[in-house]
Amino acid sequence: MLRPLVISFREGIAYRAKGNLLWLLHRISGLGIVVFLGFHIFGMSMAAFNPALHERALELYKTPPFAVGELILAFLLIFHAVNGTRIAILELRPQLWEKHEVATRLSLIITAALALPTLGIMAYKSISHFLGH
Amino acid sequence: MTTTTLTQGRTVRTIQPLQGKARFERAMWLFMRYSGLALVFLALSHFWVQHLLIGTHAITTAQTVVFWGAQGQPITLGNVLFRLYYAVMLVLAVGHGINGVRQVAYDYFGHRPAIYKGLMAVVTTIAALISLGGLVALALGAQASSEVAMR
Amino acid sequence: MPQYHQFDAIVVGAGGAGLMAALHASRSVKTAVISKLYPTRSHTGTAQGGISAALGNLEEDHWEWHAYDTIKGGDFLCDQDAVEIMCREAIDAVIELEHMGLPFDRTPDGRIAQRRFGGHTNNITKKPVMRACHAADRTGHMILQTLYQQCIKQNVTFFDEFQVVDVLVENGVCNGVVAVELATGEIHVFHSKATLIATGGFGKMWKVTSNAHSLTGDLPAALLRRGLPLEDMEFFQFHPTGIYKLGILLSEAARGEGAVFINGKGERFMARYMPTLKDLAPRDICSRCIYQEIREGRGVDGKDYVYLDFRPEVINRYFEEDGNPKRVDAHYLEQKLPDIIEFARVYLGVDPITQPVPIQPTAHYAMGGIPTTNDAEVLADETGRIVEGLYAAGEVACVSVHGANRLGTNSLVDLVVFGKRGGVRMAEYAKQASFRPINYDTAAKEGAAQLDRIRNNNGTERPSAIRKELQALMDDKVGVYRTGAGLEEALDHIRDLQARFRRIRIDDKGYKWNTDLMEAWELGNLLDLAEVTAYSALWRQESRGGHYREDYPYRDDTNFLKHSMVWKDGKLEIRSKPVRITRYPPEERKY
Amino acid sequence: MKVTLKIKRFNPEVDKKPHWESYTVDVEPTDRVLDALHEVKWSIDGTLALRRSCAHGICGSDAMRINGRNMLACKALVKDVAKDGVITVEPILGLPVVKDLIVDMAPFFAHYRAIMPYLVNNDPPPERERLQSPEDRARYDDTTKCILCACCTTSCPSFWARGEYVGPAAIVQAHRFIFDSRDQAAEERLRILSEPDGVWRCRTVFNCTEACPRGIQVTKAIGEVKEALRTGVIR
Ligand SMILES: Cc1cc2nc3c(=O)[nH]c(=O)nc-3n(C[C@H](O)[C@H](O)[C@H](O)COP(=O)(O)OP(=O)(O)OC[C@H]3O[C@@H](n4cnc5c(N)ncnc54)[C@H](O)[C@@H]3O)c2cc1C
Ligand code: HEM
Ligand code: SF4
Ligand code: F3S
Ligand code: FES
Repeated sequence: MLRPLVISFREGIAYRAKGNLLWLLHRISGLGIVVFLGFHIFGMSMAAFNPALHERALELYKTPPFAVGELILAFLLIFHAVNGTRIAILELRPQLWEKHEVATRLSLIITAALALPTLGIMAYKSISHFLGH
Repeated sequence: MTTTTLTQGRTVRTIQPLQGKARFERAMWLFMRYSGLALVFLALSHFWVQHLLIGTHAITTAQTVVFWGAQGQPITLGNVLFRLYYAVMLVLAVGHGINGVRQVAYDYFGHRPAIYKGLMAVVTTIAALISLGGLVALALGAQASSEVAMR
Repeated sequence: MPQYHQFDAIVVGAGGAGLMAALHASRSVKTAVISKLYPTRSHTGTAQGGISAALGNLEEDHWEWHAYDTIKGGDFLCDQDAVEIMCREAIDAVIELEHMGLPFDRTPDGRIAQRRFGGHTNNITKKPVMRACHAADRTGHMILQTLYQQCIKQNVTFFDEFQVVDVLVENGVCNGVVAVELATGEIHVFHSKATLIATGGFGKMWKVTSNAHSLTGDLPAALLRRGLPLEDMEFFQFHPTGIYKLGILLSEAARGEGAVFINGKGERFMARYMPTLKDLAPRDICSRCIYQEIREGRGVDGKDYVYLDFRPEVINRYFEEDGNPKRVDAHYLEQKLPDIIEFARVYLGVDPITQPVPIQPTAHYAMGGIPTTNDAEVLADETGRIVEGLYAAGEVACVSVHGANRLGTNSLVDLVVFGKRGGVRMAEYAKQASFRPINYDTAAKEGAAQLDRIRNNNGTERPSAIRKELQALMDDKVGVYRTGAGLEEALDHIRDLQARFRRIRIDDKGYKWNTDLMEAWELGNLLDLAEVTAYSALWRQESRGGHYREDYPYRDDTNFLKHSMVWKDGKLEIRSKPVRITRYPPEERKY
Repeated sequence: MKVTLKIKRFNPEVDKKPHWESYTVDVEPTDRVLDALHEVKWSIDGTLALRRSCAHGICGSDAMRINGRNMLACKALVKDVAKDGVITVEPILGLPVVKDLIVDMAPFFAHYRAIMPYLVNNDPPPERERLQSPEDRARYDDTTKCILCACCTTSCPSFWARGEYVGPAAIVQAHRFIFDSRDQAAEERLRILSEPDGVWRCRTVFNCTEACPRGIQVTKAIGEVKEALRTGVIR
């Protein structure tokens, strides 16, 4: 029953083209963000209902595993946003369809341009936080 | 279907609006694109403010109280804008996310309708409860607990 | 376990001819199409240049001119009443295709666009005329797609990837066919009132050929085994412009758009041989002229090829020389000939827009085949007796509208016109006839036995080795130029190969998708047809159209203005039947 | 030159699972991969099963994965695909493998049939051809080139994920009719394509466009169908 799922993930990596990799990453990043978002909204809403829980959530964010998770999340969000923008623009602007290779390259460059400094600063902040104590 | 012939030799036709499922799928598709574009600004700005400007390690409940406004306290314009910004982002992100999950679930479980529908029912219920909670929380404002107030 | 099916009408082959027949037959009787390939894989899809009909959309034209050109192109061996039918009905057939949705190229005022093609002329000025209706250089592809689409619309039943191995002909009537389902290896017996064969050509007996791997003449060989004759098998067309060594076709449409032949000395040599039509002379003539150049040492670099040149500046230069006001540029050629330009780029690494393309004649089209009447009924002998319930149309059939040499674009015309006539005729017949009883078990057993013999044969010969040898032999001895001695040798050699074929061994002993087995079986068919071809060629002691005998270099109307018919009942037997002449008396062929 | 073909083999009558087999053959660099496969079949192992017919990229029989990408074996030249003298060959994805390189094409053609792949025009036909301007004819030219080889559909992750998705090939065929000014069933086709398994499952991945041996702008065609659905105008 899960054959399609297996194929689409295994071959999503094995098939020698860019499109499927981007597709897979977009999918994983979307799902990843959804899961995080659920916990996040729940945690934040506790500010109104149960401040202690809210406080606990904030404390949790400050632990090392979460710091790593935060970096991953940052990358996924930035990738998903840029890649999603590429898809949306291409789909809403038919004239650009023949230039998809340029669009893909551009979106990868933008992703890198946004992700590298973001991740760098966040990593720096985290490390100095943990070392600083 | 109506047909017009253009003088340059090109024919253009218009079609009747879609109905039912077809119409829904199209709406969802459009929603994904437009909400996605909106989220670029909403989600990224939120993320950068929280994680880069402030930094996760500096975020405290006290700050939340300041941004949201505390329950029972007078509400400032800043609070209102802030809450609106979050409400819009919440609705769009949850809508976008749920529909995304629906797409993925349909891909893998669409051929087993019972599983697909069950899964979506669970996911949607959880998402609805959480986001309802989130919206209510935004409407109420943060609880300035004694503990926090003492700091 | 064998399976049984019953249909009023059965069409074997899903190329242009088969689908057209199925479309028309299925309007009134229960029809099934059996094909060893998915219908859209049929070789009709590779036809490039166009389909002729005297629509006169761009300049004056008449179907009578088309008929005359066809007959002259066929070196007066065509049955003229059949040609008249074809050329007259071509007009309606093309319009019918358009109504079915075929995306023809268009003239500025929205009508079907037409272009020049070899041997098609204005009968008064003798200049080339624009008669070939086309959809870029994928006309055959569009015909095949369109007909398949209409069959789907009409809910025609298809048995895809079923290979017919036997035709149930006995005592002058046909009751159906036996096929093997390739996916399972199961035998299926199809019981029918009417059966139409449209399995296309059989050019795979040559090495350099434009024909597909699947064109192995299965059905003509099966009929031969069932005691029926084949007509005019000595006439096989060699198309002048195959890609050097590969044989992939570069359509005559290239020359229709202005391309020219250039020899090793840079000369446009066709102007020397055929001053009026030049590069647009019929194919048999062009092929021989190319070889003439090569033999006289004017091949490119002294090798066995010449150039087809369609660089825009070259085309324009010769247009100017010929007083033709038309001019072309690279963009125009890319629009009109996209596929063949790509073939040259992919397979030769040559860009036709900037370089001349090396070409050589390639085995292309079977003028001969299963003899039929003008209504596609299969003939049992030279007297006109028909096999009840059996029909044939398309390249596999010999009506004969192409005589000794087919004009470009006329095959597609043949497919749709006689495919339709066959379909209509078989439906009429099936409606009033009833199923004759057959013995299913014997039919199935005989079909299976053919295959099992090969499957279980415990010899030592590899079929592929025999096939390679046959193809080289045919290129060498039964090609554009033939001699009596060469043909005798060829015949001996083929018989030797047949003997070796009885000692083959295949690797795959299974049932599911046993392509090893089917290829070996097909080789048996090719060997039989090669034998018949060489034998007929030896019999015809004259040169006519596609058949050129160096020992008899002239046409001999006194002795050979007639069709050959060959039987193979243990040994070969040849008889002949007269050519039907209506209003175009034989004359010398000059262009 | 010598090349080694690494072929994914599966014989339903013997094997439980596919396995790899390597063969070394002597071919010309300019030979097609199809020629190399034939060389294997004809002089080493006759049991190798594959579909092929025209051998020059027109019939659409021999779509397979060569070095991990969908191509027609008859359109890929050995010199272009051999990497260090090795070429890997596998069946296309997402359709059940029947034997070696042969897959079951029935689901693919079922999708093709689902989009009404034929001209519908219920007006009484005129005596001569229906007129169509060269501009209207050019509108759908690209998608008339499709040979139904399935290279596109079986390179599409959306199709791997859900085999019920009609797939790019079927949409290309629908495009060919939707944008044909002579056709009258565009509306119905568009409705079919707006169902959950229609065009909206296309994620604009572009693998299809890259795989198409006929150079069709597949994603663009799909996008044009989406646009017609989005705007309600077929232009
Ligand atoms: C490269 C090329 C270009 C050409 N260009 C032109 C052109 O421009 N104009 C023109 O008029 N002509 C052209 N021709 C010639 C013309 O295309 C063919 O003669 C014509 O398409 C033959 O059509 P058909 O329907 O008879 O057979 P095909 O299209 O060859 O179909 C044969 C069918 O029979 C089936 N079949 C075969 N054996 C069996 C079996 N044992 N059991 C079951 N099914 C079987 C096959 O599956 C297939 O469906 C060209 C030919 C070639 C090769
Ligand atoms: C930041 C800006 C964002 C943009 C521009 C964006 C854009 C898109 C687009 C265009 C799609 C549709 C792609 C498709 O149909 O294949 C999509 C899918 C998806 N998005 Fe987003 N999105 C954004 C943020 C988010 C967020 C915050 C979430 C989490 C809640 C999310 C979760 C998803 C999911 C789960 C999918 C489905 C993935 C799939 O079908 O494979 N996205 N996004
Ligand atoms: S669109 Fe291209 S890849 Fe897809 S089936 Fe048609 S020809 Fe093949
Ligand atoms: S690969 Fe698939 S997702 Fe769309 S662009 Fe092509 S159909
Ligand atoms: S064999 Fe016809 S496309 Fe490759």
